[in-house]
Amino acid sequence: MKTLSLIAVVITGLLLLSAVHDFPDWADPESPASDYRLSQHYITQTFPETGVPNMVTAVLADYRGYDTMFETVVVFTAGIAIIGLLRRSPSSRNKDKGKATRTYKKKPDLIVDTTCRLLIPIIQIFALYVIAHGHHSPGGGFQGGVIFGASFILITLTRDLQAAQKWVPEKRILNLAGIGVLLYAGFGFACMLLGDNFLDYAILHKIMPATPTEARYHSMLGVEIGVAFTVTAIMFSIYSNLASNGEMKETL
Amino acid sequence: MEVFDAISAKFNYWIYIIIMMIGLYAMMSKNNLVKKLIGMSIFQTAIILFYVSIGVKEGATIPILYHEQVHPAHDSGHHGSDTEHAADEHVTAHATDLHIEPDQFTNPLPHVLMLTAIVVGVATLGLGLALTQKLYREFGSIEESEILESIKSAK
Amino acid sequence: MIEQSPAIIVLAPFLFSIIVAIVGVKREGICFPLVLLSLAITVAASVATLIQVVDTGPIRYWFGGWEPPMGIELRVDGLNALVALAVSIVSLLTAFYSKRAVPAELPDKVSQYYTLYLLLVTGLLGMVLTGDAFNLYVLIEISALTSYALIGMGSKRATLAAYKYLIMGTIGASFYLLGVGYLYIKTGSLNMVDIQGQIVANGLLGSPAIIVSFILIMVGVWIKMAFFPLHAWLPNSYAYGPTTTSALLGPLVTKVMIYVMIRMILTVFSPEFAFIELDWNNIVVWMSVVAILAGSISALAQTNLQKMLAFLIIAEVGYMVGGVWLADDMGMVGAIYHIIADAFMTLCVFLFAGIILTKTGKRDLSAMEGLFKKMPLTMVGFLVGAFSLIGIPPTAGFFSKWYLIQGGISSGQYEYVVALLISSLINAVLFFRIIEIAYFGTKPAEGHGHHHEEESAEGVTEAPFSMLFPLLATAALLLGIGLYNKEVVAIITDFVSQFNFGVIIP
Amino acid sequence: MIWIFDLITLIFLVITALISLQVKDLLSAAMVFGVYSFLMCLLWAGMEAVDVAFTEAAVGAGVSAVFLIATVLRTNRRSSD
Repeated sequence: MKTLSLIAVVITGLLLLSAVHDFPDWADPESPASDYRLSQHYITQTFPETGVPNMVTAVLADYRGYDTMFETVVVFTAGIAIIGLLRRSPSSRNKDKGKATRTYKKKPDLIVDTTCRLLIPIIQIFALYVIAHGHHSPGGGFQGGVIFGASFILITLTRDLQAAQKWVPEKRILNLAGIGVLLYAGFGFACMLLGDNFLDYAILHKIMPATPTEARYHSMLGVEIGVAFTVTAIMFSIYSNLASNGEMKETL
Repeated sequence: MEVFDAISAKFNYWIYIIIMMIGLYAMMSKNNLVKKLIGMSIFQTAIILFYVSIGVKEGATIPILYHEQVHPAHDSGHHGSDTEHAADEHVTAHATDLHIEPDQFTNPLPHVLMLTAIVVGVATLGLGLALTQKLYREFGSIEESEILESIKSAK
Repeated sequence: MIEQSPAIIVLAPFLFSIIVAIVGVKREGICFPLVLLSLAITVAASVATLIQVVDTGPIRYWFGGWEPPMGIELRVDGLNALVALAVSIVSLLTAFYSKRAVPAELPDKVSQYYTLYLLLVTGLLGMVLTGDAFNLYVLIEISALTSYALIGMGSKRATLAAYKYLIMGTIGASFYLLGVGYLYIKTGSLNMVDIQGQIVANGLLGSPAIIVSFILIMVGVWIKMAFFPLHAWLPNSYAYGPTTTSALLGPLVTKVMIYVMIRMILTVFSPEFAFIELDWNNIVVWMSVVAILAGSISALAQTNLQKMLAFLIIAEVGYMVGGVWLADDMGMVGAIYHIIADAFMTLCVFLFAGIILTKTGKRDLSAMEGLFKKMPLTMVGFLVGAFSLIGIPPTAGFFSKWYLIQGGISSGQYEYVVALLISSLINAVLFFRIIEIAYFGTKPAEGHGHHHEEESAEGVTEAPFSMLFPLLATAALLLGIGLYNKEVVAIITDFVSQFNFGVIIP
Repeated sequence: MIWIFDLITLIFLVITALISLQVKDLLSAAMVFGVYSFLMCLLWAGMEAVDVAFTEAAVGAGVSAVFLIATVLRTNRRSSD
């Protein structure tokens, strides 16, 4: 098996290498990818068309918004899939010959506890800043959502899962995640109901007190918040399922 | 110096291939299920590295407009007091005489694509780890050969 | 609303999957009606789209109102519309079947299962309709992630199969992504039609990067469709997963990947490049011959019904890959027609296998003893599916093979024709063996077969309506597609005739 | 960007990738994988892909590594290869 995979890997590697000399030089401004009208359009027209200075956010949430909606769905899918695969009620555990019956964590160490008490609000505020400021600086719904989810993971690590579940109860996780995706899709369907194509935010100026360009700007903020909801909930859900082996009872 | 240039012009592409092959080999030949997943992540990040390398442009900066381009100096003083509507007129009015040089900024498209690819990568990794835990729960091992053996002996 | 129909095809199952996820946790009973409703909307939208395409030609739907290549578009032509209709009908029929099977097999996971089910359908339909190469990758991953989970929720063996599928599937999808990257570095575009335009405009047809990209995309797609040497993940995944999963994945995933291959060859790379510039037709057709024979012979060796059917899928994939690479318009028509026919015949036999497994609790062929008396209607449905797989007229399978053989003859690839005939013969042996067991019992020579059959099939009665209806509907559709093959082929020919397959290889 | 920095990071990437795949203790492998992701993040930040780098820092070096560690502690820490 090892030699076979080595042969396959070497063949693939040589195949890939054989095309490298055909590539444009690294960082060449004249390369087709940089020179083609697609990239030029994104760079020069994003701000006039959408009012968003961060081109990545604009392309992500507007020009290729359909892709990003499915990117959110990928996260959602992974969350549901992991719940479907791993989740089980703790009572079924007794059959597993009672191994690893760990007791709950003792009261956490004073230094760790205090540090986290101080850190977690800052992390969460930073996450909100990343979500809200994604139009002007690097960041956006996804990054902010991961950071927000990480703050709950930190609570779980320092205290235990019960402490974190006070903020995000297990019953609510799927609701939160679903609401995030629905919020994203809702912007799309609203555009459809108003008579334009799916995700064509400009038409929303009819129901928003805004011009078409502003409608695009604000709708993008809306969908980013939707992404953040989903990612926050699912990241925490994946971690708590993996760390508690699907029982949602005790963690590591 | 010419040889040197020829190497430095493409070495990014070479090293991405090396990293990718390391990952691919681990995915195919490792026996441990977690190791396979680490290999998978390395494989995927190597592809992301390739895409990001496509977007690099000599002498260009990050794809976010400068503050001065978005808010020209002459009206930055009373910008805050603008009403919503006037603000938009201001944006469109000044967008027409906005000069954005395409050479000034990196190509944003590969970045957008790779954000999606990173998300897909972490979703796949999470799902793979969940399957690993389920296998451990059912077979008591995370070594592929041991699992196959216990399937064989169960027959 | 009619101009929104292409988007509705994808969005209806998507929207309902989220609703099922939120609402279904508390009320499991509501999942099934919601799934049916959403898939019924999808079927209606697919029909509307197909009619529109036949009447007025290809439809383009711009998401966000951005003109391609800036935005993402759905581009629906005759090929898409037909495959999308087939996918939506198959998923609707499987949903009917799932009514009893899912609560029985996965008692406390109903809402998660149905959410993943609808997301898988969303992914597949999105793949069929999209006109953007990168968007296709995202949707491949959605359908892949859902199918890993849908398989992994099954028995112990299924978990391992799902893990292997995850590794193989990720390699395949990543190769596809890498291929798109190679296209992007040379053309700077992601829209399929626009990539083709750039390749032609910049004279890139012979460029090494484009050739490597073609190889990467083809290998990636072949892994995902289980083309012969790359098929290792398929048999166990389809044999040990929940029965609803097999009945959904078996007919759809491989066929949609074949659609992707056809779309890549015709729309992105152009047949001139794939068939004339590269001239690898002979190699690939020989590979498909090996795939057909290997799949059929391995199927012959199986005693597990689901596993046997899984190997038949591998043989069928060989038919279609070979048909496409005959580089002949007749072969292409046959391959496309076979995608649709094969989706329904695979559905038919997998539904049958699911019914047998739920009713008898056994996966062995011996479970079928005396079933003609016990469940006559089920067997009628199965017979139609089996005849179609063998290729007996007037079922759809006969006509698709007819076109494939014609393509093989007119392009001079006789080895393909021979492999096709041998494989049909093996299918006949396989299915007549099942029919024999079901009619006479395993040991017809012993004389007291009747007594034996009473024992083993005890308590087995006719399948419940929710399982029987999809089976019989599929059987009826197989006959219908067969009898109205002229109409279906007219749409396909209309699509294929816009491409130039150039010289016929002597 | 400074190409020396680029080259050194790339070489370290290859080294960390090899270490995380060769080390027999899975917990160390997960940690080294985190280092690998962080180096990748640095590299992308140097290539002006700030959004991608940000995401990789949050996802690759942060959440992925935590997921891996959670699984390793829930299953088996030793690896045969």
